[in-house]
Amino acid sequence: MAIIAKDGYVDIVRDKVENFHGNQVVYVSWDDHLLFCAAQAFPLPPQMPFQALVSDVMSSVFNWHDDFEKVNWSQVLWNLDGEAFEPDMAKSLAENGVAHKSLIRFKTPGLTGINGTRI
Amino acid sequence: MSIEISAKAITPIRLSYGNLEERFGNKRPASRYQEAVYDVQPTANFQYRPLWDKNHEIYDTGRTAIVMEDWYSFADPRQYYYGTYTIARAKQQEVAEHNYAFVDKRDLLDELPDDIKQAVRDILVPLRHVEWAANMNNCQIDCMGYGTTICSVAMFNAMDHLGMAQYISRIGLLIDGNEVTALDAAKKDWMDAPEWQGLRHAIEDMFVLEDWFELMVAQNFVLDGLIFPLLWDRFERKLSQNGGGTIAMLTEFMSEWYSETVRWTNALAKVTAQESEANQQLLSSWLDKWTNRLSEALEPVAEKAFGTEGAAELAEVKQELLARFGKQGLTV
Amino acid sequence: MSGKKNTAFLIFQDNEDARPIIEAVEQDNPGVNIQYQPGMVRLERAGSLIVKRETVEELIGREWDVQEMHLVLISLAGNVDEDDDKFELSWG
Amino acid sequence: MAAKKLNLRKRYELLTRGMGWDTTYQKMDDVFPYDSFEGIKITDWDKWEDPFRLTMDAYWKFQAEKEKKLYAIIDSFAQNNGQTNLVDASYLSAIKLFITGVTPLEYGAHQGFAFLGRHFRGEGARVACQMQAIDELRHAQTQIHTISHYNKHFTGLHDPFYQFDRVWYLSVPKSFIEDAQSSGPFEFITSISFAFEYVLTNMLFVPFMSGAAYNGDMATTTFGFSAQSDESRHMTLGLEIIKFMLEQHEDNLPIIQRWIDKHFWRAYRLLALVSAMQDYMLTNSPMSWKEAWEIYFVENGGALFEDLGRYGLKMPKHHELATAEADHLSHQVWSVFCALGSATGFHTFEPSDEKMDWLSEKYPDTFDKYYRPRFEHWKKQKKEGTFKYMESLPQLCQVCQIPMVFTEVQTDPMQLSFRSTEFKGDKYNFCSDGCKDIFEHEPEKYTQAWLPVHQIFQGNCGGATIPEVREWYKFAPEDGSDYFDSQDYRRWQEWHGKDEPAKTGSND
Repeated sequence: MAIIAKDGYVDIVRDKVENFHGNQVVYVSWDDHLLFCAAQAFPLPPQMPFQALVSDVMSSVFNWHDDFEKVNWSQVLWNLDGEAFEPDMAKSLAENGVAHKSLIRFKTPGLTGINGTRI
Repeated sequence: MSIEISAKAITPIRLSYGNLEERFGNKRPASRYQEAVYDVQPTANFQYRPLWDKNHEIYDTGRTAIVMEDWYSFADPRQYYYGTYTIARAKQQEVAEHNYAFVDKRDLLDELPDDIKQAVRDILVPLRHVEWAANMNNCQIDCMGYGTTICSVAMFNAMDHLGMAQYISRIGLLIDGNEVTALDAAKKDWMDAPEWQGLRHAIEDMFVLEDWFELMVAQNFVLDGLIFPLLWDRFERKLSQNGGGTIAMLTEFMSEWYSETVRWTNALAKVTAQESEANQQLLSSWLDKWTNRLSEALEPVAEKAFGTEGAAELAEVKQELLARFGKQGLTV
Repeated sequence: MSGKKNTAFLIFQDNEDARPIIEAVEQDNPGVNIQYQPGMVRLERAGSLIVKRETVEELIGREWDVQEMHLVLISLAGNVDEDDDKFELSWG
Repeated sequence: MAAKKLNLRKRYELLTRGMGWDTTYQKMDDVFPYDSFEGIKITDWDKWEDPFRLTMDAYWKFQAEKEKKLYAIIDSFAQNNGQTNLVDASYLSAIKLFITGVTPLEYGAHQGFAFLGRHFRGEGARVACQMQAIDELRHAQTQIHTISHYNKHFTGLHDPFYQFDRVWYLSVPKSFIEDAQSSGPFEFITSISFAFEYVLTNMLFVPFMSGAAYNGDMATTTFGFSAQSDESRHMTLGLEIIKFMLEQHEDNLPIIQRWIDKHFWRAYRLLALVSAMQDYMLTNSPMSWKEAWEIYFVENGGALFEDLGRYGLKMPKHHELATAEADHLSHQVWSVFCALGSATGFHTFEPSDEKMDWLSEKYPDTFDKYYRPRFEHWKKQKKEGTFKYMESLPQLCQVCQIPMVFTEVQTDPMQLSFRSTEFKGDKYNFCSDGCKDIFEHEPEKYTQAWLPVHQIFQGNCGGATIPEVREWYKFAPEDGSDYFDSQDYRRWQEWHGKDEPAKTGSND
């Protein structure tokens, strides 16, 4: 249903990907680690290899939590926009299907936060 | 020892809010007026376009053709914020209340000569509709305008006009022993009597003006600038001279209000015209347009009020108005 | 709908001006529950609450305009019915 | 001739109605161009019942009296350095959030009600809205004046209006009020007068202001309760307008129900900030957020909607979730501020031991289990000197703009709540079904959202790092971060003749 406005309405998309200077927004959230109160947001080039996301971007932020250095990356369970997925580390974000404003969640079996509290 | 430390420690870390330090320096505390009005209105990063006006932001400098580098160039010479405003009006209303009660208690209006009573019914009571319109127009200026120094003045002005519309209504009730006959007759005149139609037509045209600053000129500069001197001053004096002095007790609020209002309309005209040649020309053209339109519309009212003297009285009032705005830098 | 009546309430500032109003409410509303909290006084009663001009006037020994109540009123719940003689709150 | 006496009702009617007229030189639809596009059908504006009957003379009289009292207290508060009588200077964080986040809402409400005061076709409704418009101006100005003295002695209060237009967490209140202001007049009044004022505003102005009294802040208590004395008129207006619209035409019901659903959720999300003020920023809280929610929403709101049931109106959608969240809300919000404490304009701090015990008592099902460990972790890190603030930015909800910190409280309180949708090829993310519903009904509106995190990424906020953005926000170096490392804390200690403060002085 069209929006109800007096004389038509505007078509403004404030966060079009073109507005991010070659980047796209990617959100990353670590399950069972609520010390990170929310998913973290990053402006990243879509050509960035997934491996760089993990080693450069995520490590610089999620190392805030002591569990981070214990992560066994081969066991990590990934979820992209609500679906389980297997990222190809060598391929780019775009090639992995990570779109503008996509949400990547990762779960680290065996690591469940401070004293197992999921924090 | 600890007392000494405390006394020393309780020096302020700053004297004013940051925006006021930027505007007025940090040497002394800002006034309550300055705190209350400067930079309060949002100016940036609006979230959503109005569903009722997709072409503008919620607050938008583009709703008038007047251009100001700083919309806070204007300051109210009365320095009204809500507190000072209501306290000032409360004092005036206390006097008014006393006068209305006095007139009511002694049935003073009953004792007026019939022709005076009729003149009040014919000329003053219909003005409640003019005041009501002034209330609407100032609300429009407030909600469409830009900058809190201007918008808050419009808000206070709107409420003043509502108050005056209510005072006039009370005169209408008092004159007929709390019966609504005078109010009903005045409404009928306002809607149908030929002498009011030019004014009503002009006011209805003001209701649909798109530029809020033009409405400011038409309503607060021109219409008030004609009506108040002509009817709340000159006509009221005429009534007094003919045995209607009691009426002056009931209209004191209006004459006091107007002499106060002139101060801020002058200041606003001056600062806006000074800003640029373009503003000066625009203001002058609006002043010209609305002075002609509204003085023409008031001709039959002036004639009804003053008889053959009407045209001359109106012409004088018009000249005073133009001279006043001429002094503020408008071309007249 | 159950027979239980919903709670109407009035909250006043805890000051001198509110005292006679609170007292009047106490007199005119059997079963009213009065709670003192920091800075405020909450009056609640099932179904309705009324403030009567006459009672307040008796308590303060002068004329009292019902609208003066607004000077000290903080909050309320219920449908409002206000006239020259009373201010009443009720749930239908 | 003895004049007949007019009662309040009749007198008010004569002094309010009949002054307007049906225009003939211009079409009524051109004079009142905004009150029909929303689809609300009004068949007879004269049926409008004036909820309160103040003529201007009475208004001036009563309001001036309130103002005189209020300013006398503000003056004496300043002269006597009343700020030194607070329970603790950490309490000021609440006032910092108040003036930057709430005071600008009052001004927005002022503009909105002035718009209604001009553009509703009914005379009685216009006058009621105008009175509220000028009241809202009052509230903004009295708040500025009261807090002015605090600004002279504490950090983080110096540029509230500039910051309101820019700061990441202030886009929550900004987007809330601008959502209402950009709506048509009937939706605006449903949002502000009913959903916000009637249903929810008690939560802010009653227990929070009582809390201010409890913490020795007489100035705030005074302006709060003084403002609230207008608020009871406003609440009554809110209820009357809803009843009026529902009585006018049956077709109005679904529109109003949808607006109530929307604006209840919108206002409730805004109040998430208030929950943190109530439970964490008040040094001593006389009542928890959850208790306030039970009394003022569950009980009082329940009574209200039961009463409105005769018109077919139902409790707002998702109210069960809001009630379930009452056990979690303040903790989740305060956690994100503590984690991002270097990006706030007020001080954050972990709750003291006494406060944690109070929270355990008030939130027996949730605090110890879910929230205490994170505060204790940060406290321990601070003690050991290993604590760092987060430097990355959180994901924001497209509608409420709060960092997406809310969890699936009804199923798994440790699982963040994620919702998303697509519109014209772009993804949009939400914290809740409530916010998602709002987007999906009017996507064209919410695609415009000025989301602070995205704006930083777009390069519109002074730079890419937190220090650069702080500078653009006009946050001074001494604003924000941990209270116990702050200038406010040091001055507070000096005022009270205490020794050089400990580095991290929170008890443990």
